[in-house]
Amino acid sequence: MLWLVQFSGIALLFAGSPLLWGVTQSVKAHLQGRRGPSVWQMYRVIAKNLEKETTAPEFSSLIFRLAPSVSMTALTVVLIMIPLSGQAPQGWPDDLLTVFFLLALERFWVGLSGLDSAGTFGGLGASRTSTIGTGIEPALLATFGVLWKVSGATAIEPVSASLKAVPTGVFAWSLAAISFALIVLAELGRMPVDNPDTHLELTMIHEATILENNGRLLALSQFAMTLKLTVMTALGWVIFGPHLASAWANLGLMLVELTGTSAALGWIESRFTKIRYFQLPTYLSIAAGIGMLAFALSSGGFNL
Amino acid sequence: MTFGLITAVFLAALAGMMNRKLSNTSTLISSLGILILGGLVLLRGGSATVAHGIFYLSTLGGWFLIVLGVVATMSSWYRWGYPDHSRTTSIWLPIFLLSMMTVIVAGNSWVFLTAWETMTISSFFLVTTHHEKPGVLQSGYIYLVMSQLSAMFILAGFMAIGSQLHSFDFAIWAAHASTMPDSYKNLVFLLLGLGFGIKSGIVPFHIWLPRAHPVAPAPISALMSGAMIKLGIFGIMQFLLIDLGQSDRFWPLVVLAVGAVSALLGVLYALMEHDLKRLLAYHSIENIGIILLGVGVMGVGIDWQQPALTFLGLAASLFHTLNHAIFKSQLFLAAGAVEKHTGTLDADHLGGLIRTMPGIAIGFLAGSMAITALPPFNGFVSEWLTFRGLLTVASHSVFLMGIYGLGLAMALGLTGALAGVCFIKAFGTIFLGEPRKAVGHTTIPASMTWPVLSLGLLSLVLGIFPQPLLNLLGHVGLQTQAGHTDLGNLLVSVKTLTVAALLLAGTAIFAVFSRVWQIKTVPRWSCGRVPDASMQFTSASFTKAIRTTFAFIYRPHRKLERLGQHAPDFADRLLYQGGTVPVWERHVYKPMYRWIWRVSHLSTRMQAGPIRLYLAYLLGTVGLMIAIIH
Amino acid sequence: MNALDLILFVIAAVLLWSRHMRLSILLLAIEGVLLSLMVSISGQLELSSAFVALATLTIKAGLIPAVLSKMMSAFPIEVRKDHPLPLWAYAAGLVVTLGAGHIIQLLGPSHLVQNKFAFFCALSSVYLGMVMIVARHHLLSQIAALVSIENGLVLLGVSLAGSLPVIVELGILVDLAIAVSLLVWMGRRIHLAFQTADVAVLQRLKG
Amino acid sequence: MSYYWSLLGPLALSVAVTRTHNNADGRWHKWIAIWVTVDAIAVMAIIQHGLFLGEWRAIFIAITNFVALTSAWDSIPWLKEHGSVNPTRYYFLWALFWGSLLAISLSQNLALSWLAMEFSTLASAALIVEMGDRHSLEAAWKYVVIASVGLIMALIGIVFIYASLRFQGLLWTTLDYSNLQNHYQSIAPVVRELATVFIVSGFGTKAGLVPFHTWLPDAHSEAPSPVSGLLSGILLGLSLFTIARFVGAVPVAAGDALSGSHLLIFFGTVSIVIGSLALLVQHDVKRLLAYSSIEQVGIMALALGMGTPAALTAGLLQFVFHATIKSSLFYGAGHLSVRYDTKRIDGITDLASGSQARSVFWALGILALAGLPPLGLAYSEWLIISQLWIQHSYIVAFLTSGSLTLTFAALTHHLIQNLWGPASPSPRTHPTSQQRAVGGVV
Repeated sequence: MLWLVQFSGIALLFAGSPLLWGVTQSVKAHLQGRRGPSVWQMYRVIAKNLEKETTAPEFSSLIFRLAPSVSMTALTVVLIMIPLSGQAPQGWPDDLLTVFFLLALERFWVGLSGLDSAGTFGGLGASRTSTIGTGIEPALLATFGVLWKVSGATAIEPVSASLKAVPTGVFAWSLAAISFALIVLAELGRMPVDNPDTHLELTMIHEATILENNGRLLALSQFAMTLKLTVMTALGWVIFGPHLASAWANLGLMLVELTGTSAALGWIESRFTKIRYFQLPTYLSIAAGIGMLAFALSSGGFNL
Repeated sequence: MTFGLITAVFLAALAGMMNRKLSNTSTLISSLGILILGGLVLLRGGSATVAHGIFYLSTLGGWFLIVLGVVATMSSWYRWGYPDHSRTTSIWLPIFLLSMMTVIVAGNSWVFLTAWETMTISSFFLVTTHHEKPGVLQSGYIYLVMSQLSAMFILAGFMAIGSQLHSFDFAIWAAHASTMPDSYKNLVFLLLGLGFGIKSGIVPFHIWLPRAHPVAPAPISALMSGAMIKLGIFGIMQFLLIDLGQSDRFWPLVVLAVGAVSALLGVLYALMEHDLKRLLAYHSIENIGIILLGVGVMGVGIDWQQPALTFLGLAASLFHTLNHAIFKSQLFLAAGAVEKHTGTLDADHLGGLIRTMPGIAIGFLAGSMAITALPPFNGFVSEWLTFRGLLTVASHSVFLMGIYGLGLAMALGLTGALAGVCFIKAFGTIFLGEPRKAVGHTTIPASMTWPVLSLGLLSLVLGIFPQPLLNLLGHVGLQTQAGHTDLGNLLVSVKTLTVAALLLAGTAIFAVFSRVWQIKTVPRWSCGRVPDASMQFTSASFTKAIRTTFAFIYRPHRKLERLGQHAPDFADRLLYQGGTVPVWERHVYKPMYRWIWRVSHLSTRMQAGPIRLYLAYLLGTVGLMIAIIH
Repeated sequence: MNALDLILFVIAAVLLWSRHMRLSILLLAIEGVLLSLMVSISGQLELSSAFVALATLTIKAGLIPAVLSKMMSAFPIEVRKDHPLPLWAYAAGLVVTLGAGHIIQLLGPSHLVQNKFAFFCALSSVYLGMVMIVARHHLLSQIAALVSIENGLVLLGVSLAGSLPVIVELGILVDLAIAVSLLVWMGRRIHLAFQTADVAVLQRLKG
Repeated sequence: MSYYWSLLGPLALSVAVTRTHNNADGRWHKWIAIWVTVDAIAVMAIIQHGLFLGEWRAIFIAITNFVALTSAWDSIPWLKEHGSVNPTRYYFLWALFWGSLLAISLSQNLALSWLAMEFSTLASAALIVEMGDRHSLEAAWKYVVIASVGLIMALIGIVFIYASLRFQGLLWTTLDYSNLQNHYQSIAPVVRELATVFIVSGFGTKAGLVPFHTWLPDAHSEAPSPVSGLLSGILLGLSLFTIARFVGAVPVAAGDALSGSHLLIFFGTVSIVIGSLALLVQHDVKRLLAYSSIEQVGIMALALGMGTPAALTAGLLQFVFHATIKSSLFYGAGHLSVRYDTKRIDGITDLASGSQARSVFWALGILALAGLPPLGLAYSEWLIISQLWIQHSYIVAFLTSGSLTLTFAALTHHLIQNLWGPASPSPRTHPTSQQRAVGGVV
């Protein structure tokens, strides 16, 4: 039973991730007083790119050509690992730290492909992406620490119920969730860390790494971008979200949550401005600090 | 049997020392001998004294013999093609190998120290193989002095144990050292910890490492970084954790802190390097830090009397030791190939080598991914274990101690991320893109490429199937004789095989889907200008953001000079100089060095010349002594 | 007996003070004569002690002053005189004389010292010789100081033990003779090489 | 008693040398070396029994003869390099020096030890003067004066001891070590303490313990190299062991601050520290070796001061290793300084590119001195440090270990300079010793 839920969840989320992207974009457009593209726009863009001829810049090697596949794969594996119904089937590789390392794998290859394109922008994007990554990873660990403290295991599990048993659990829960949300924004390259719609060379971060991609490579990169949005939000909801009794209900709830998050993201995107690149360490260390505080609170006591 | 094998290794190495032509073959043979010996000891388990206590074989030693054997075998193989037929290497390399083996199998402190010092001096001569190059002698000298410092601390620590137990036999130490009083254990911990720590290159005693490793020929660097510095870890684990048993709880925390600091600072300094071998040397410091984090977890486990945690720390550190030996020697060998291929190791001059030396490039990529702990390579498994250990420590303790544990895990996370940046930089600027300067391209023989690739394959295999090897670790003799039970489920949650299969399959599917073989090459985009190599990001520009973020550590300085007739407004030429301040060297070692010289000068003031003064010393001293008598 | 000790002590003090080499050599010769007298009357008159006394007379009153004065006559007039004794040397002389008293006090309970006055004179002569060797600049003064210390030592031996074993006494004598000859030979070469007889110039080797 | 036959060799040699004619070709030098070798072997045959039993005297004689024979062989090339030295006088004094060293080794009597030591001073000082330049004159003067004053100190102590014991009626055997040991209780404790102070500082002057060492760097560096080898390798150790024999025979009450062992440990530690510190800034290669001798003697003094059987064995080992290593290094330094025409360390460079045997010899010697296993000295030093730990002398142990590290650093610093240092632009910028001598006279 759990297997079926898990597989259908994976299929749904994989297929629907461009749609979630579309939701964000159209909410954003609405809030900004534009009509904006349709929610299916991302599918069209990807389909269009799939038909185009694929080229690669001179001096680039196999690394450049493989990178979109690797990042796509890494994100798909992460998606597979998340117990979407809040409970993993027996023997499922639902390991938290592996997720952590898979995200690093994705970032590593994106960085390499940026440098492999032998242009200025690729290197710029690679540098910025990986630098932000150095802030994300420790901050992410703080949140993972809370999870670990509560469940005592390495598996991805919902924490809300267990945290309630701790006196300061509510605070711990909310702080950890906030920290995680801040990190997700950074990881996804959304406002206020990066503007996904920009094409201005001086400010772009993620866009710069895929500047030289086109055709099928671009299609994969774009799909990976939407998949990452889905994966990270799903991870957050599994860990911190509410948990229902039935697996199918949980999956349904997840779909609702994801849609809601996408809409909220659109709202955030239109309310906040991008902060300066060199301010990012501050942003990320605030996230990490909140996470550590959450960890301290999750033990429920202050005795040394 | 084991004694015969040890003798055979000795004879093979000595034969290599005698004859220059034989050297390659016999080094390879003795390396294989070490590997076999390690396997035998490890499979048999337990500990035994050989040859009337001259040698003492323990399972832990067996593991380190394997570490040494793997690196030595690959380096010896690599040497077949490596164009360095100097006499120095052929004489000292066998001695170096032999001494490292003897350190591991030594049965008492005299044998150990002899081997340890022989290891130092032989590696010193190997490091200074190219003494005619500028800076090599200075590096070698710093290495030599730091090593001697380490040896003296170890000597003192050994004497401390020996004087307490009235024996210098390791077998007796293993049996009785845990009964020493706690105050004495503290002293031993301090002395031996410093001694072994200096040799393994912990911060702040690391300064010799980025100097000595890069100047040595590549096979030597691989051996030093892959095997030699691990012997410090061997010492810490054998004497401080296993032999001493439970000690003051303070010490594991110190080990953890030292590990975290070394890991972080090591990688931070590595980021600022654009010389490939120096970069790799700094990464050795980083990885020693990671190993020490595992060791610290083990120490905490011993003190908490938690066999499961003890074993987790043990497995993490030992497995990372082996892994680091594999991928670091692989990277150093690849760096040697790059040097032979292009004649330089400066990342600012290189680029696009993946097209001229694809084999080495793939090997380097595998090594980079392994050292960055990316699945499905072996570094991933051992860092996973370390993380697990740290988070277990963190989640089993309250408030401050918990925060400490989490902080360590976060430091490790930051280290991993920074290592990622560093290897994107290293691989990206050296092997990818367009060459930044025109450099020559000498062809690399296959015997240099294959060891690198085999090590890469080994990384991959160990990353996918770590369980059999980890099971062998169950034999390591710990005083808390549990842990065996926990072995089975140690890795149960990280399904390495599943993840690896998914990753490989997924990548293959998407690669086929994107039809990578059909992709056409076109000029790159540079806002309409004619692109050239100087537009690419360099090593320095890639890490600029990190340099500014961690400015409080780097203390970067820059100088911009405008040259020309109308310099302030319309400069003909700009002169830019920038760099970071070597903090330890400037604020610790330089003053210390100067201070010692000053004291030395001062001490010779005593010998001022006039004979009447000398007589006054003599008579004054005697008079003083008589005045004391009553 | 005590009078002899006192005279020897006074001679040691005058030797310390004396700037004139000729006077110093004369004082040494007198010391030699007195010492041989002392040796011959201290113990039972045996063949051996008579022999020692004779040897002392030959070496200390004859050979050494002769060699020293020969050396001195090789020097030009202006280098036959030492610097005046520095002020601190007087103080040091006083202190060491008191120091000898300290030792007598120390040794009091051991009943080693039978004749305190003789012991005091002997030890003080040794000490004054030591002050002299530190305070004096001239090559000859240093040699003279060495001889004077040695003389004081013989006095010490006599005052404490009556006499040392003959073989030891003779050994010391022969040794002193050779040492003085060697030093004189070296002193002449030093004068030749450095054009001075001041030991303060021997300062090239340092550090 | 048969040990005294070993004195025959030097005596015969000294007589024989006076019979030689000082002809220009030094063919007879070789015969002297052969004579010393034959004598050493013959003496070895006489004393072998004692050697097997580990008797100190036998060991001292054996090692003295061994270093003497190497010194004799080294004198041949050395005399060839230094034509200005009168061979007859040189060999005469050399034989006396050898004889006095043997006499110190043999002596069973405190007073005789004293006499032999005094004669060794005179013979070796005369040998230093043989070098004939201003430096050697200065060194010899300081050596004789300081050593004589020191030995007079020792004599004061001996007089005290004798005066306390003369009532035993042992006549001149009163001062035999065995008699001292048997009767020491009849010496008042305060006299024992006083005598110990005098004798330790007196013989300590000859042994080169800081602060009585001041003559040592000068004398050892200015002496003819074959003699430096004997001075440094043998004489220092023998003086120290004479102290040890006395201290062993006449112990001071355990609680006293100035007991022999305390003094030895104290001065030993100071010597180690000062000796190792001074190594770093040395410019003269033979001075470097001399300071290293001070340091090594300090370590020996520690061993003898502790006085446990293990420590004494370690001290003896240290003496034997130091004698062989240091003497050969002094010989080597002599030839190197002639070859490079300078005694400055920074002038003796780039050895590695020259003769391999020479560079290997030099490197091995310096590394052995620096305490690198498996080259001898390391083990005796470790043994001594282990004894320090067992005796809980932690401060001394730490000071010693630290100084050993410093010694290692300093010696290897100079070694690297020697082996691979930049070849000095003009090797003849430093005046040779002969030029200096001429300059001095002019």
